[in-house]
Amino acid sequence: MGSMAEVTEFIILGRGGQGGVTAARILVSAALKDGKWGQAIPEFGAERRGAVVKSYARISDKPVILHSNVRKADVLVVLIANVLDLVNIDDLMKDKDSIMIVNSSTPIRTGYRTYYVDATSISEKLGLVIAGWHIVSTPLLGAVAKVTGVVSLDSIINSLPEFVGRENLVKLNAEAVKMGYESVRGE
Amino acid sequence: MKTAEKLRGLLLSTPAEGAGGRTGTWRVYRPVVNYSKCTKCGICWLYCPENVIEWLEDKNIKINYDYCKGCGICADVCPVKAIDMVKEEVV
Amino acid sequence: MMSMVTITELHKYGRTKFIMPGTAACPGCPLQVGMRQLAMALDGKFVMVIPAGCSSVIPGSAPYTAYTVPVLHVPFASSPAVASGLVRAVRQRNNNGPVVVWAGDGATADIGFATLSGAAYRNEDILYVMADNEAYMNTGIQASGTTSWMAWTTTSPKGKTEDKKDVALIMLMHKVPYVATASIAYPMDFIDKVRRAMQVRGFRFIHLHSPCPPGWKMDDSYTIKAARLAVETGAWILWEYNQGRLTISPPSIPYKDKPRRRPLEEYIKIQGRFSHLKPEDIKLMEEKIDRQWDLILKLTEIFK
Amino acid sequence: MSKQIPLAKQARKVLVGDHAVAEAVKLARVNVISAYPITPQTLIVERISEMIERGELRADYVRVESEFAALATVYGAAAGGARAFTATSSHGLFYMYEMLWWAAASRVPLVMAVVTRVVGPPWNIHDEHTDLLAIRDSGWIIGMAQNVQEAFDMTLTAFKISENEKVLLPVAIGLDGFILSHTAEPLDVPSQEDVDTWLPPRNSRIPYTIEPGGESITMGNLPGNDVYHAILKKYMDESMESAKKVIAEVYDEYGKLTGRNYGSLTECYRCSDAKYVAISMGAWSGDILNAVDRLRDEGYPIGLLRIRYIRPFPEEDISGWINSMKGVIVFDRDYSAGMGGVLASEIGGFVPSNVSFEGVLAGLGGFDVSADEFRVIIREFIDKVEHEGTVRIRKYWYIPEIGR
Repeated sequence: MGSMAEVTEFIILGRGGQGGVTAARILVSAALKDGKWGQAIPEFGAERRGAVVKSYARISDKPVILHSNVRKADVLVVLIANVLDLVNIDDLMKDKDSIMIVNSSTPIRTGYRTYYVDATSISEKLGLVIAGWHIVSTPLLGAVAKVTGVVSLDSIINSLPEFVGRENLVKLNAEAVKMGYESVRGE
Repeated sequence: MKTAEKLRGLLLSTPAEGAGGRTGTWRVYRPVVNYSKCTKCGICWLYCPENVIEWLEDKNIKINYDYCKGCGICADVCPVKAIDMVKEEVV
Repeated sequence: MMSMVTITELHKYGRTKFIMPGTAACPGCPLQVGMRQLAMALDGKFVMVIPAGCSSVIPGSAPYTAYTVPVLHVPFASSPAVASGLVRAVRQRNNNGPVVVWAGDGATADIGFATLSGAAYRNEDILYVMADNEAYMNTGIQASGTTSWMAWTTTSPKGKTEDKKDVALIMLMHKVPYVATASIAYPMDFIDKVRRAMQVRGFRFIHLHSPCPPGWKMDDSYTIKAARLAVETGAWILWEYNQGRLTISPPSIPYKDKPRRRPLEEYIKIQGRFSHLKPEDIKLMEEKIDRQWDLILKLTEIFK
Repeated sequence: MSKQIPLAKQARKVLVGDHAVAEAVKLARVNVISAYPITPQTLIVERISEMIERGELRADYVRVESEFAALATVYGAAAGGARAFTATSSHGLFYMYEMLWWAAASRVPLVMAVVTRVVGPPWNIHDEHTDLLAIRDSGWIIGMAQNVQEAFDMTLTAFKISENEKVLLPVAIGLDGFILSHTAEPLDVPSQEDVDTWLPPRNSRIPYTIEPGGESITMGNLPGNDVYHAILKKYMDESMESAKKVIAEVYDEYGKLTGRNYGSLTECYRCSDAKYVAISMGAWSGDILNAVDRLRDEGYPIGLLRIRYIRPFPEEDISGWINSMKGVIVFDRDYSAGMGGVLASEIGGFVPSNVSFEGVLAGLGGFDVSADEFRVIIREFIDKVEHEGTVRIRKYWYIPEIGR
């Protein structure tokens, strides 16, 4: 058992099948490469593909001892903007300094520090559309690296082979991470 | 004593005669072989449920009355009716 | 095909105690007759996994046992699964000896049916002998899936209303390499079958008919007589399926012809469990037997 | 730390709890694995199947038709001399119930992971400890991990504990469904080489092997005298007592191998100067620990006693700590109908009458309890005791408001 440490808490909001769970795990692997600790918690229920799903991640300089859900985020990552209509954002954000990173082609006003990146277009451009689903998690992870600095761009890219099977897909996703990193914008 | 040894002593059983008791006392009828009729075919030995009939080297048969329960299968299967079931006398 | 066993060959076991005398079995117990035959077939070198049933009680009291091979007594429904694990372990250690499940009809046809089916479809390297005395005899004669139609038991006081579950045919449809029926009255046939089964790897099933004097309400000495009459009246058909081929076994061959079968009454009348049967019941029973013969003979045509 | 055993070469990986358990099974070179799918256990056996298919683990995986068969199969394998493993959850564990007792009283070594889950109805796949705790009378050694690293460590050490000649009892390792089973965390995994040195292959002769042509022994026929049964139960009890020492020794060795030092049956955090102690088991202990730290900052003299093994029951540890306390608060994520929290029920009997006590039933059905909620519950308990004197609340149902 150890004592409490400063933790950055993430909520990843998306629809079932969008890769929110994997995104949280990539974040943790990247944190490890940066010499940090972390934890990726999926939220499982009866929901199937398409339902609103939350995943959580904690990144810290010390081992994470908490196992409860992340109720309120330091960083809210939104994989598809239309889920914002289905939740009360104030319920999910820790405080006024909390950050939101949304997959959107246009700026979004939320009353919080909000960033946007057109992850859908990036995945389309790279052909990262698998079984009809756009891979939006990797461009968003690039954006997370840029905006928060909690994990590094290189570590995210270096973590991809652990999660992506084929080599060409690793390359394309790495490109997606970079494009997300470069194209994320403030409100 | 080690746990493993103690367990072996109580948890495990080893083969022994009379594990179900001295079952010869269950008997009401006693199989008696009429050796003059016996053809030494071994059929009684083959079907005896209790393994109390020995089919000796010379193919004669020998009944172990300590454990024979007196079921009478041997008499029933004997092709030449060389085994009689005789009522045990009350001693 | 290997030569058939003869009683002359078995003379070498004339003084071998495959079951130690002085067991807790009822007088005239068919299970001990069958188990001795099994042991002769396997030269006494095998292990048994035994679920709850008469055979858990028969060996007598711990720390002693009448059984002379290594035995694992296990819960009622578990024996095929336990044997599956056991056989994997012993094979990993390069021991190719037989792992035998010795189970009654309740453990096989009823409570353990799922584990039986699972082990069979996985084709586990097990010999499964179902010693069928046609009821839960150990708990005091309650009807099981293989109790005969119209047979009295304590849970079918007016006679069982359902037909006997045909476990051997169900096992055949699991596409295992070896399935046979056998009878304790035909030791040479049973021993041959065990030995032939041992030539095959995978799941092998033998349904061994085992008349029980107390359970069938008959004289202790009638065990073999009843088993033999079951075959001679055609009520119990001895057959063997070995890797694609299904044949009627030699003791049953004459009874393919109905006229050569003994009258069914001879089998019925020695059993108290059928004492309530009316002539029309016996006639119906005979029709069921005829239909079973038709089915088995058709199967011999299919599995030629 | 002793320098006798060189520290193992360890790789830091990120794994979900279920995969960490599978990793431990692989490193233990288990011979026979059998299981039936049930959420949230399934990831364990899926991963083990992959390991076998890829040739990373040489073992038989037996795809059985039920959990009952799964335990029967690994039990048979263990009786045949193999090192064996199974895993299950909730309804699956209950479907094994008869075999659990048979396996334990047969005294063969065996390891099982129990990914804890609610027992229905209604259907619910989330975390609760009721399933694991319902087997506590069966003769299994029962541990419960706090995090993914510990789930791995407990699984690996379980083989060494179970196979110890002084123990010879099966070991069940609990990990919280989803909260650990599906949560990815970094953990350090020793090399196969180092594990091989520390955990040699199972000695199949201990306590006995059932095999064709082997020793003519029978396990399980009726005893001639019922007293035999009582003696065997007493032996089981002695083995449970020995297990306390063996568990301590095994973790001591393991600590020297890995550098990870756990308490034995329990761990007490900030207890030495505490006047109050919270008691818990499993993953949420981390959240309670966080609450303890914050309460300490607020001036509350509270510690946390975390139960690692509930069987054998850590009586000495519990008595040792609670006798000197002013109050004890026990958190149960489980419920024994007609009684209350299982831990509270078991521990309650050891709490002196002058020590305040509260049993909190929380997180049932898997609902999330945050560190902040723990903080509030504990603080209210302490405040109550401080204001009202000794309180004895055996059951406090903590049930948050729900939207509908």
